[in-house]
Amino acid sequence: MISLSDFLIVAAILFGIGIAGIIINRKNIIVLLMSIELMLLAVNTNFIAFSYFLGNNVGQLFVFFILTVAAAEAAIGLAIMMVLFRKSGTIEVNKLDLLKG
Amino acid sequence: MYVEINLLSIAVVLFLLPLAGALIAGLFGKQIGRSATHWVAITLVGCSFLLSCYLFAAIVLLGHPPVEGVIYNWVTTGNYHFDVAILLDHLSVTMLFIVNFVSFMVHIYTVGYMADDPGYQRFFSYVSLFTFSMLILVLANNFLLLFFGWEGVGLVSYLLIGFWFKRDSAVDGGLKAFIANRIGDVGFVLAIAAVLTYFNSLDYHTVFNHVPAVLGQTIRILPHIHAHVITVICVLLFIGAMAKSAQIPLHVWLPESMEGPTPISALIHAATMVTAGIYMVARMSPLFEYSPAALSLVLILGATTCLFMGFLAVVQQDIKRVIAYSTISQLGYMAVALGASAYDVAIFHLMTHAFFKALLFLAAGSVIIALHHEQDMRKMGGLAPYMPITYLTFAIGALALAAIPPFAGFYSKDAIIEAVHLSTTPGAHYAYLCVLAGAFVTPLYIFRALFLTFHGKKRHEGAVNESPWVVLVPLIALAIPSIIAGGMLIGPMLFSTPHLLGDSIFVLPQHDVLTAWAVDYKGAQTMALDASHTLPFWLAVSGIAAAWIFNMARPEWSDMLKKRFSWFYEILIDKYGFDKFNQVVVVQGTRRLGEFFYKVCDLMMIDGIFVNGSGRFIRLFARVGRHLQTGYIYHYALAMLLGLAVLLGWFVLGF
Amino acid sequence: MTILQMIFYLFSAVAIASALFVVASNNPVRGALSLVLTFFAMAGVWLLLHAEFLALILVLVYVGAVMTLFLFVVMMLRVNVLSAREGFVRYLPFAVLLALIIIGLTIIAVGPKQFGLTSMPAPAAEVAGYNNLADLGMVLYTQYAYPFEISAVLLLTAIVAAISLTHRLPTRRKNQIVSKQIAVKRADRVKLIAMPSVKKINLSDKPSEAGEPS
Amino acid sequence: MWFEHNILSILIWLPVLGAVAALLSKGDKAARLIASGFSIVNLLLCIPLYLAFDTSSFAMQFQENHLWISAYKIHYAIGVDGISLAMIMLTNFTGLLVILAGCQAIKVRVAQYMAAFLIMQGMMIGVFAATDAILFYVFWEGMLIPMYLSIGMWGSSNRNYAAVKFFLYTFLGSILMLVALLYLYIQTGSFDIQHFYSLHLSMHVQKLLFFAFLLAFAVKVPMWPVHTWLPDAHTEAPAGGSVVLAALMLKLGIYGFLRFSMPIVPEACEYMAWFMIVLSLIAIIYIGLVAIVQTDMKKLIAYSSISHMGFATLGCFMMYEIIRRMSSVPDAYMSLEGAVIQMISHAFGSGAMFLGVGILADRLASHSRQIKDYRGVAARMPIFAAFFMLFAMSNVGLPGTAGFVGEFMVIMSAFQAHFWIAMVAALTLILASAYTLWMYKRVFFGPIVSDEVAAMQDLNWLETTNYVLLAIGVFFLGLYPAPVLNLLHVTIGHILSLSMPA
Repeated sequence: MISLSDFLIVAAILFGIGIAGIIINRKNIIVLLMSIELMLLAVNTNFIAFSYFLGNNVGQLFVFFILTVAAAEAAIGLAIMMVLFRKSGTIEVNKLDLLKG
Repeated sequence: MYVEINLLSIAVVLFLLPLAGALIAGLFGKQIGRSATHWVAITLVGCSFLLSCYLFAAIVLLGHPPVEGVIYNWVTTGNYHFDVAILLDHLSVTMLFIVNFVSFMVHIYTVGYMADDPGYQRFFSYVSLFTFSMLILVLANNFLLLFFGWEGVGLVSYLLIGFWFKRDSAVDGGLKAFIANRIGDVGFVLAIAAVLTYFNSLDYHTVFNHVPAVLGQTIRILPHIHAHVITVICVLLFIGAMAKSAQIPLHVWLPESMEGPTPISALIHAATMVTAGIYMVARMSPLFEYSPAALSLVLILGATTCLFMGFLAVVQQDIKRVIAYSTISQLGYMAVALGASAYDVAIFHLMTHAFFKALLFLAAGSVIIALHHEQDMRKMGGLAPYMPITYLTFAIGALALAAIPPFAGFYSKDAIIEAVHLSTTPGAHYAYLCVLAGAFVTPLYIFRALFLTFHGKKRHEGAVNESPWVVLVPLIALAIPSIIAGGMLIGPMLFSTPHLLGDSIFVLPQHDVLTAWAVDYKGAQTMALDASHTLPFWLAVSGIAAAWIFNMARPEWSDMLKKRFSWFYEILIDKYGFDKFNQVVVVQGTRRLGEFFYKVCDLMMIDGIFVNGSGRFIRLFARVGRHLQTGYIYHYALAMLLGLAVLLGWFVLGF
Repeated sequence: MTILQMIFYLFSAVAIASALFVVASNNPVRGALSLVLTFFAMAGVWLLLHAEFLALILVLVYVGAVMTLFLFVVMMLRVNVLSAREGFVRYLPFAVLLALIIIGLTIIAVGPKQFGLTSMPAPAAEVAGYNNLADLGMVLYTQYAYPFEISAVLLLTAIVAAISLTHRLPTRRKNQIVSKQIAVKRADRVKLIAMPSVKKINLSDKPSEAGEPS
Repeated sequence: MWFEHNILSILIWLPVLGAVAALLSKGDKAARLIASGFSIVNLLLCIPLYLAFDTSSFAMQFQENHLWISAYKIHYAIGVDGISLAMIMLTNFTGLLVILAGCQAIKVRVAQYMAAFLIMQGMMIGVFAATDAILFYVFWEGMLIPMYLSIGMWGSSNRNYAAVKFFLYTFLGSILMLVALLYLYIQTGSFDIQHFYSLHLSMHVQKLLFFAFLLAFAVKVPMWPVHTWLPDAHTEAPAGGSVVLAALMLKLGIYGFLRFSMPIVPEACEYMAWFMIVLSLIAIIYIGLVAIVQTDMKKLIAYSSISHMGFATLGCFMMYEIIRRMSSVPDAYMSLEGAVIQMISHAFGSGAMFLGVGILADRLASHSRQIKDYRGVAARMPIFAAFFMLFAMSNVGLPGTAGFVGEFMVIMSAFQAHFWIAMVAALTLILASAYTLWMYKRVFFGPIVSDEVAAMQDLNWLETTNYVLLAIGVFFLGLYPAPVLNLLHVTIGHILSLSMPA
């Protein structure tokens, strides 16, 4: 049988890859967003795994909502990126430093 | 019962009348016009005067027992009740009579003196308000109401000295008067607090009845210094009296107060307000009697004031200042009488002094208006033929002040000298010397003023006319008691039983100088006739003679003296340096201290270091810390992830 | 190794490999496509967890809609492919280190010791006629009706926000508005100006302007 | 019955409603009328409140209690006792004055100004009425916002500095109070202030709580050395803002001492009494000296306010010493009642003086507050000079005016506590007259200094109305303070019994 920890470890690895993606990527904000999607995927996997093993479908429900929010986030994030691109002509992460103190 | 209520309500009406006058003159003066204003004010004060005559007759002459009554409850707190309540006894109705009489005269006189002043209505309002406050002071049956009146007269005095508020000197004089009085008030308030603390009441009779119970108690002033409660109370009370009655060293305001209009100088700064301190001490005689230390203080300060302020009067050139210093000196006499436990004598002198000093001021005022507000005696002279009535009345006042028999001042001043002579209070010998010397100095300065003003060459250019009747009537009305009051009242006030002042005054048997003196007293006439055998009389006469020699016969001698004793003359001109001391040490010192606290403590320390300093520190911190904010998303993400890693590590490995 | 395990490892390996490629690829289009692959693989894993509905949702909504959107955007934007690799090598060690730390710590936290089969046995098989969709629906539309509605509103908001953010100002088309043309008044079109018929030239007044034509 | 259960809420929220109405109104004139109308109605509503108040009971009256936030048992609970009632009436009175004065002086953003002050009024009434700690805290902080705005928007040149200083100072102080309230909540399981009273805390905890409260209240009073916000705030605030600050906001500190510190942590209060007495005396003397050298009229009056508030704190904390030395509780009444009366009377005198400075500044193009820019005003504005003299005298503490009563009672009590306390406190008689009258002299007396002063107009009817109202207050409180004291006796007795160390 596949144990719960197997699923969780896969999710952790995915999450770690997402983290690495965020740190490595200095150029393309889209990759950043995609890394975030990866992390969300990892989290969702955790939820589902626990839901299955604990026999409680609320975890799945949560994934449902997370997916909703993630979709909304992706839509708005991409929209913001579009605007950003129009205004500044770039989506390179290391050129976006308006919040510099 | 019926009569008592009646007397009380009369008293209430009596002090409300001047208040009504003040309100009408003050609030509606502009609307009703000048003459209506003075008619209203004079009528109301006149009615008040008539009522005080009635009360005087009822209580002093007909022997009605003293009346006390509560008008309303001012404050009740805890166990304490502070009432607005009045007391009609011999002392208060006598004072009522004096106050209202002088006030009435001054009201009339004002019509002439202030005739062309733009602040006419305001002046009447103030004077009536003053009368009201003074009546409250006199009528009070407790310390609190006494303080009300006390402060009320202080306020009006301040307002009236600064009446011509466009003149800086007048306003400064007023401010000085107020602040000097407030210094005294500190003492007075503390005394009231002490009374409340140890007697649990502020009513006179409750307090006086409980004096024996408090006798043994002490207050710890400093860790190892204890003082008797009664002494502390009396000394504090006398500090209040010192300011009001211009005793050294709080006398400095009274000469300055001469910046006010002359009627005010007569009413407030000669006849009534300045004697409030004397009245208060006399009123508190049941307390003072039990504190020899306080009596001694009163005696010594009074004697010092009496002599040394007299010296100052000799070198003044302003006619009003001469009389002002004379007033301080005479107040010193009264204080001496108080210190000698001769309270009746003090009140007696207070009364005669009120008449003749008001007379002198008003006569001087008459001269001043005749000369168009010229007050410098060097510019007067030879006025006697032009202003016969003024001259005559001034001379009467001067003779009374110089204690020449049979004028009023003779009796009262002689009584003081006699009382001090007999007194056993510590310091009485010093005081006796001082009052004797004062007996010489007093005629010297007042006759100097008389000669310089009315005799000799006329040094004023321009026509001089006698003053109008509204000015002269009060002069005459005051001249009469200045002549006769002394001889008439010395018997009833000092020696008869029952006293004119009845039971208001309390004297311990061992202090009772009057009884000792009564053995020798053989009636007013005999006293006047026997004057030629007494030292004070010859001192007075020689004082007059000296004044004549130095100012009329041989004026060059006075210049010679000035040169010979220039160091002493300088001290006198400097007024013993009190003003300089106050200016340099008190005023400047206070301001320096204030500047120091403000600039250094407030602005530099608290605001600079703590308040703005903390702001600056945060700004500095932020200036360094802002570099952490690079604006790059991955830096923020990195920080979050590091935090996540640490938290995770803590969670997993930590325990 | 049971078949299920094999399927699990297969899908997991695919997911992790493609996820690595997402992060490592220098071309965002390829990255997006490999992310799609990751999603597919993870959908498979989810199926193993009996989350049929969510697995399908993941494929349908995520792959079908969200990732398509990503691709659209990636293709619309001009991205410098070459420079995308800049700094990759420089930050790689640090990224790997941090990722490994977090992965390692998480594995310690959720490893077999805590959530192995012994401590967390697999649940019994579902009863016959179990319907994941119906099961979810029962909860979603009763107990979680409110959050459901709210998430609907949230999506709407996201749509509105996205549109309003990216919406450009209306282009300046010259439309004909007939009603305005009809309702026009004379004063709107013609302006009468009073002009003096003769203009006097005052030579002495302003000598400097005297020469100008009037 | 309806009246009894809603009157306080009406008093609190009617001004807020008025603020909304003023904001919505069209035109400045309408805003002025609406604001004046609401504040007049609010003031009139105090009359039935006063009449229906039972002075023989120390319990909270006109109580309302609704659950507000159930999770933390926070209630919307309000009620009044004698002190709160007196302060609420004072708030309404001052509110009306400020609105009327604002009608005259404020020319820009009138509606917003009126709204700010109406909201402030409502919040203050709320503070005085709240019997739930959190509700109290909400009103307490809520009041800062309109005040901050009024300084920041209608203030003079250095207003931003002053507004920020004011806000940070007072806010910083209150934070610890919130902590203390939360601690008390944890201890009692309720935010009802009455429940806090029955706690018996250890001395260590009491001291900590005392300091937490002290910081909040001392800043408000303000006590030395946390007083430096007040001169700046006063100077920069518009006249109305200064009046509210002086007349009401400072009193919140004293109110807090009476409502929180003393009944909740009595032992700590007794332990710290000398510390507080010394601070109060420093305020009286040090600040009095500082006031003398001020060149700015408003700063001078501000410093004088601090000095006068020193009397109130002195009155509060002297009671322990009095009880110890006189060994009888009724003696302490005078001290506490003196403090409360001082709070109330100070509102009239200093409020009127701040209004006066506003009146003067309005008449000068530069809006100067410097003393040296005025001289000889009395010649041009005799009515104003007369009124101002009255209020100056109240500030000096002349018998017969409001300022005397509290000062007198506190000095009387001070002697019972200790000779030297009374001695030092009584020095204020000199200092107060020195700074007040010296300023009066330099502003009003002497020859006219400039053409601008020569062109000054005397009070108009609105200003006269304001001043007549204040003068009535000053005389009433000075000559017949008994009605106000009657409100206080039982309440003070209750506070006294709560504040007695076990």
